[in-house]
Amino acid sequence: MLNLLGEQLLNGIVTGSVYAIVAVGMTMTFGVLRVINFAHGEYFMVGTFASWFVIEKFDLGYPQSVVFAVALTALLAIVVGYFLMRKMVGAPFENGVLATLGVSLILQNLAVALFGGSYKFFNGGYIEPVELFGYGLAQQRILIVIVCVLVFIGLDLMVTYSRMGKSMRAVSQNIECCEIVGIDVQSVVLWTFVIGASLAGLSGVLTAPVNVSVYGGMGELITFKTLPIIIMGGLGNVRGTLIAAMILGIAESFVAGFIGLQFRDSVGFVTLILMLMWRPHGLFSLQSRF
Amino acid sequence: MTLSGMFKGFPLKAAALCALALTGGFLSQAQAQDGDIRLGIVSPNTGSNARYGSFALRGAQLAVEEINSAGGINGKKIKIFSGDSQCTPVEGVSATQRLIQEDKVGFIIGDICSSVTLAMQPIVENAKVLLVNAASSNPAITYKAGVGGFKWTYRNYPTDEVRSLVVLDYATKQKNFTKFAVLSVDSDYGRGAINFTKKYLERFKSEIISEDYYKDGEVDFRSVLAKIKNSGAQAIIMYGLADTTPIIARQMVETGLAGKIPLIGNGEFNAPATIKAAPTALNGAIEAAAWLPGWDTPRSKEFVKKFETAYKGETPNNHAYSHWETVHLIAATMKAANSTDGEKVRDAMAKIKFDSAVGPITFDDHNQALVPMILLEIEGGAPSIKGAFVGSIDYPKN
Amino acid sequence: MTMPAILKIEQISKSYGAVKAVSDVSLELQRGEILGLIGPNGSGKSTFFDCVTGLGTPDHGRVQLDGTDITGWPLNRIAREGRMLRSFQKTVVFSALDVEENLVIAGQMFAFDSTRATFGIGTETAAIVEELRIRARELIKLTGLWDVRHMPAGKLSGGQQKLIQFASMLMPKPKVILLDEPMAGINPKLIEQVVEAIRYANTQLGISFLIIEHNIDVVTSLCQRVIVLDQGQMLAQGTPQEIVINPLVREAYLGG
Amino acid sequence: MSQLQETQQTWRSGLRLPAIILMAGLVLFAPAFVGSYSLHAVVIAMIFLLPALGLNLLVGYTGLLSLAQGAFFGVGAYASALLSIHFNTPFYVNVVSAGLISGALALPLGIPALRLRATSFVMCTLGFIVIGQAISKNWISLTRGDMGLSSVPKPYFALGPWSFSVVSTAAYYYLALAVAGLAILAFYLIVRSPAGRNMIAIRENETLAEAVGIPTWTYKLIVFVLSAIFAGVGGSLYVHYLTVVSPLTFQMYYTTTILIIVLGGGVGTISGVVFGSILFVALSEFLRVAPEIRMIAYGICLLLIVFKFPKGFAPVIDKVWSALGGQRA
Repeated sequence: MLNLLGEQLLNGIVTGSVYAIVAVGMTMTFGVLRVINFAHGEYFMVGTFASWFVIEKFDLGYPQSVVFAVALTALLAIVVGYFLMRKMVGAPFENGVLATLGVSLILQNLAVALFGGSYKFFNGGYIEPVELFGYGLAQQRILIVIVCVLVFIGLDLMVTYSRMGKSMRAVSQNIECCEIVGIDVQSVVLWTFVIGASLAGLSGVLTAPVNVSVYGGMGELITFKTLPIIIMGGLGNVRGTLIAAMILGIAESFVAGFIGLQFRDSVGFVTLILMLMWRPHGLFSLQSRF
Repeated sequence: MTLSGMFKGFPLKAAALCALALTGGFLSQAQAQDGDIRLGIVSPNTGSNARYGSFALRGAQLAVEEINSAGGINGKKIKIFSGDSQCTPVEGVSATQRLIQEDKVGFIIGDICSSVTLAMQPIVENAKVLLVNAASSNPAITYKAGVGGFKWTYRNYPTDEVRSLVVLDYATKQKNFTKFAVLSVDSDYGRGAINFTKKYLERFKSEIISEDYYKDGEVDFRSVLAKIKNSGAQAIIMYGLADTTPIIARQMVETGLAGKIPLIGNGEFNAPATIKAAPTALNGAIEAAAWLPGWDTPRSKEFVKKFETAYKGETPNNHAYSHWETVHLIAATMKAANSTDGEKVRDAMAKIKFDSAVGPITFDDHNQALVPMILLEIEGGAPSIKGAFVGSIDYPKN
Repeated sequence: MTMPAILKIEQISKSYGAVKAVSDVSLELQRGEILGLIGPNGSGKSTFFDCVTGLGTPDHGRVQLDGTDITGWPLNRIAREGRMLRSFQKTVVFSALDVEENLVIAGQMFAFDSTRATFGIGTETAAIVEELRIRARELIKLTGLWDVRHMPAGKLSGGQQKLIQFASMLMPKPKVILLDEPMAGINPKLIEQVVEAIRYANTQLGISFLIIEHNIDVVTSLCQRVIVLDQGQMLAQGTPQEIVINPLVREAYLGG
Repeated sequence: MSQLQETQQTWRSGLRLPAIILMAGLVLFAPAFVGSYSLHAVVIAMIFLLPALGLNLLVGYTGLLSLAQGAFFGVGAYASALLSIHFNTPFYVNVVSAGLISGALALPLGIPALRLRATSFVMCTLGFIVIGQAISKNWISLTRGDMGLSSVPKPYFALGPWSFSVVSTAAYYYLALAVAGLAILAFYLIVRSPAGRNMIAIRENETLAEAVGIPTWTYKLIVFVLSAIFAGVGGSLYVHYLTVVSPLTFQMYYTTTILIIVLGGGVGTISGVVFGSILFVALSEFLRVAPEIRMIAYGICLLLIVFKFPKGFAPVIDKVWSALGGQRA
């Protein structure tokens, strides 16, 4: 029993790491733009597809495909960010919902139209199992956890020390003031969005080897998982997101392991509704934003 | 905006749009009224089961080409109309209605996904269109057919009841398994097969320890596999989706189940790509399938060769086979009836005796074909055939 | 013998976190009075207004309107049941609707006895709406908006919007009106028009006013009495003439 | 008014009566000369019109963006299917119950949700879809899970000894037409009532609406429930037409389609929504656009609405229409 508990905890941490890398991008975008990006999961999908494509068609190695995938996602994010997201500064909240929903539909179905709707088989990555605390685990999963830790350390350093990071923090606190003190809000929004989307792409290609299947609709699932996390973490709160992602990952793992696999997907949204009813500002105080 | 302005211009605009739609309506009706035999195929062409649909369509297409190039049926050529069900009942019903109403098909080969076929049955019954199932295996389909009610539904495919029985029989008698964990897909097919397994558990003195159903699109099975590992189960009964099998197999390797607890059931365990994904997990897997490329009869081998020639060397799967064979079955029935009239073909099918690649096919009074189920075990990275079984079905008394 | 005050506010306090925006402010608005409320920026005037009108809830204190305790009532209930209306510092109108519709809406909740009744469609409903429309036209004439009555309110100038807002508040025949800087940002020509309108409402319709205003000339000409707030506390009160020469007030304004 | 405009006006009003008669004729006798598949497309459009009207009440009149419309559509579909399967109730019982059940569910969901502000409210309504999906998938004994409910009876009417079923597409067309007509009438009466004006006030400025005595929260709750009733009735119509319902009814697809109809057609109008349902549902269904292409087109539409045509496409068509008609004549 204890054995199983430990294993589920480990599974939960791995799942939580993936959620965390995806969710942090969405929460950062919300922080600076006050827009819930319904297309966020699509960048996860694009990353996975890009990596799958170059591995299948050009026989590239997995590490090269990671670089390509993240670069392509970033490029796409620059285009979307420049033409759409940037223009949503100060726009009514509904516009953000509709526009990102539109982007999501376009990207998702473009992938289906280009590559067909069926599942693709992802070859690549480090799928050999290793023993860790007596539990079997693919090397790739360990990589995911390590990358997750690095991403969060990196973000924390950036937000605290870099000029860009400071601007991001400023914009997330008060847009009007930033314009007065000469921060280019639009460019901060653009780059925050690009960073966030690229992280989603990165986590897509990181999880592809263990998730195996690649298909157009995979992004929507990810977006839906991310929403409860960013609410729980407190919208715009980076550290809160990490903790919330871990909580959800572990909770899902326990539900799948002890109650039934079929109930796993409900965990997130039951949490979401409870959170909204009980603590709409998330589990953590607003002061710790960024 | 004033409230009274709301209806302004409404009649004109709406009239214009209606006129537009209606013009289109006339156009669509003006489609050719040629003498072709119109055959509809409802299958998942998009969505997570699109691979099945692609095999099915290509199998049927191959058969149609063979028949047409041999002169057709009484001089008439067969023309295929395809409808995408996305493996969902709602889309499937829409597609079926479209095939019947717009494409005016007289015959339909039903969906691979049982849930869709079940939903299609009342529609073809109303429209008096012959539905021949080539790949959906839920027994309820033919419970309700023939003397069970739906006169226009036939099935040329073994049912899950036979499948569950065959798998359980082999696993308990040959492998001495008594404790099973269930990990099936959440659908009429997955849940249906498990219900029949439960029906026979007592006969084979075995038990199900845990029961989990996964959703279409699920990718993380580690938690449930960890649970199964700790549960003392000797095998995992899986009636699953072909696309998910490699994911599960890989995660079985990760969690240390591979080589210890085999998969038994159905889910294209024998597909080369699946075995390649995780050979250690699939060795020892037991599967009951309607057909597999290695089936050693001349007609079967001929089909594989033709399919590979036609489609760049790709090996067909059982859906390709069953659709190919079903088109031939329909053609043969038309010849036997010496007619392409739906009602005559329907009645002739009840009496047909057709030589298929897996043996002679006849239909029982529930319009269910008596076709064998092939049992295989993966040994050393390749499927090895253990036999073919024709199970008889105990129809529930209405 | 004096009549009891129409609006009696007792020791209202409100803080945001550690900041005390309003502390222990009490005042009484007499029937038929126009009372001015002045103070430097950030002195808590608007917060005080919000607490009194139900847009915010005071931390403690009591508000009595015409003998009824309305503390903690939401804004809409104070307006509907208490007939005490307020304006906003930043002028707001229903921008997409024309002037007449703006006024009709403002009168609706007072003309129908319940929310359910507003879903009515019969001749009775139509008659009530028609009455509202007639009254709206009267007020439009009164405020000099007749020529623009079918223009979308959002398209009009700031001053005209102020007038719309003011006319809207007269629709339900209120007992008390609280105005938050009615003269801010409107041109001097219109100021006279607004002052006239307020005076008319006060004398002819018997409405009592509590007015926040920076324009000291307006305060002097309109108000019988003035209260000065500074840093959330009441600093002084008296006639306008007394307030203008009060050294404490001068210091607060200059020092603030 | 200039001479030109004057003639145009008379030209228009001269054509209005014939146009109404023409349209009424087309609508009434459509099954006689429209291909059965086009008829199918129009039926689907009329079904989608119902939840769209409900959403219009929310987003167009009250200014609340909700994604839950698809959820209530699904609830209505399931409610109606379960009633007719288990109790074999006639259609009019199903359709009314479906509306009422959706409305009854919307009440407890709306009370906490409407206390939230814009962002959280939208998220919460999205949550309703996901919860609907989870329940329909996992409450197997009631909903049969992913297998869905099939063989839902076609609508039948019974009055004493006399009863008949609506089976053919043409018959269903008239049924849908009747329900859609009643819904339009109901919608019209709601928005024309003083309450409709109060809703617009809430959309325009919620604080000001409060200040003139409108209990905004109560109205929002009522509208939320009303919109759910519209959606539930639509769901009922849908399930009896298609005869199947599965958890996929709770997919984003339905919500997105409803959003597109309302926003693309023109929020806050009736004709816009009617037009939107024909344009986005009937035409796309009937042109048989591949699903992914259709969804891409929907996505582009959403972006165009946000960035180019905030009032939807109806005004654009209006312009084209008047360019084609009036001035050139």
